Amino acid sequence: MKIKVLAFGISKDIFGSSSISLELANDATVYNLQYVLERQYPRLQQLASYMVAVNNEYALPGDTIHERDEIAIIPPVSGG
Amino acid sequence: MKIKVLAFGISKDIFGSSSISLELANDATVYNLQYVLERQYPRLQQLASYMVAVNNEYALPGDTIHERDEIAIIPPVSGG
Amino acid sequence: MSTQIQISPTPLNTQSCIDWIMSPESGGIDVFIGTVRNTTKGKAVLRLEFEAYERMAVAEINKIVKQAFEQWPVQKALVHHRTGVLNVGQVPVIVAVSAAHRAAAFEACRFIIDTLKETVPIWKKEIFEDGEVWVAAHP
Amino acid sequence: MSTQIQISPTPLNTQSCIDWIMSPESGGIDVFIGTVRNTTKGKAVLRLEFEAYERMAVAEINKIVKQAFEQWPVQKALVHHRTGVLNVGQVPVIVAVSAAHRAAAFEACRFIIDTLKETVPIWKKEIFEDGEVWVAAHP
Repeated sequence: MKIKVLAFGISKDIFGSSSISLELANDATVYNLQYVLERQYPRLQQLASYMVAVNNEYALPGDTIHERDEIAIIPPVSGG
Repeated sequence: MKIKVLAFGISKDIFGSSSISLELANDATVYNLQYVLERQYPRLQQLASYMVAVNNEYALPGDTIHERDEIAIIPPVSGG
Repeated sequence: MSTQIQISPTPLNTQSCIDWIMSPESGGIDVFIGTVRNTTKGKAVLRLEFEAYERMAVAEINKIVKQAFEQWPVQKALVHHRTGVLNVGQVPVIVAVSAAHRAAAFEACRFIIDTLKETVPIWKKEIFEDGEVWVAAHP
Repeated sequence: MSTQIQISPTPLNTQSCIDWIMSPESGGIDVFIGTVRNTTKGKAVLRLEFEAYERMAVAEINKIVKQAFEQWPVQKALVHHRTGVLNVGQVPVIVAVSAAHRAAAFEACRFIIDTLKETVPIWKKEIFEDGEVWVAAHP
């Protein structure tokens, strides 16, 4: 399946774009997504940490991703 | 010596005035002042507590009162 | 140590307090606004009346603010207290503290209002439909 | 549970936040105002840029505010967060909480801003004379 990944803050700089498209297996997990992204964008691994959000909620590595889910990369937050 | 005692809040109601004059011995202490006041105004003893201020500072029972000191009765405070 | 302490019968102005407390060195400002509540212990309050022993109250607030500056790395502190008759919803007190970091602003602001309520010679009378009472006067 | 949560690029208005949070049921209001500080770790800051994942940020702030209402007897809570470019002295965030008694207002306000800074997807870039950096991005 093809999924779209939103990027914010430094992850937008790393991707060079505010969203990218990725090809993932149909039963892919958040962990699988991170593996693919980190191979393609090694600078992600240099972050202090980062989370993945699925449909506006923080997701766990084992969570499954479905087509049309809204996926976002959440680098360390620093609002306020 | 003759001293003037300022009253605020409920102590003003008890004295029926925002200040009263008292005759005290020349070496009188805060404790002596309280004794005289409480005989003259027994309702002072029904307060939850009260303090005496001398020259804008909380005073202790043993502190000596001098002529022309600014004396005030401070019933339980409730500002804010 | 930059402070502004006022006790006055004129209505308090929140915006001018905030304008005074803000500065380019600050990262966080905490503002406490006391307001006149329409009930106390379940009983309807019509209005409050505040009386202050002004000279001593200013001196005591100065002491509290000085202690706050000694205990926390704060930049500015403001205390405005109103006297006279206040209706429900009106503001008897504003405390504002600015600091480089928010923890100091929160803790110093809380310390100032908590201590003010314990030691500063200001008195509040609650006025009800059927009478009035000096708060905390009796056991 | 009365809440007002906004994320927007328009300048924040402290007075309108305070007007909204005040009510006849309240006795105490705590307001936290974040401001852009002119230095960070001793280095001069020219300006800040804030970016938000708005939908999720609003959802996360809602969760935090809901937790605050569960933990403390508070009446109203407001969170306004700014996005875009802010100069020194400008206000990126306002948190305001009203309650019958001040302890709840202070504690809930502090909880909301502390948790917001940990979990809400908003990012800050510091812009210096000689470069810029996304805050907290790297170890």
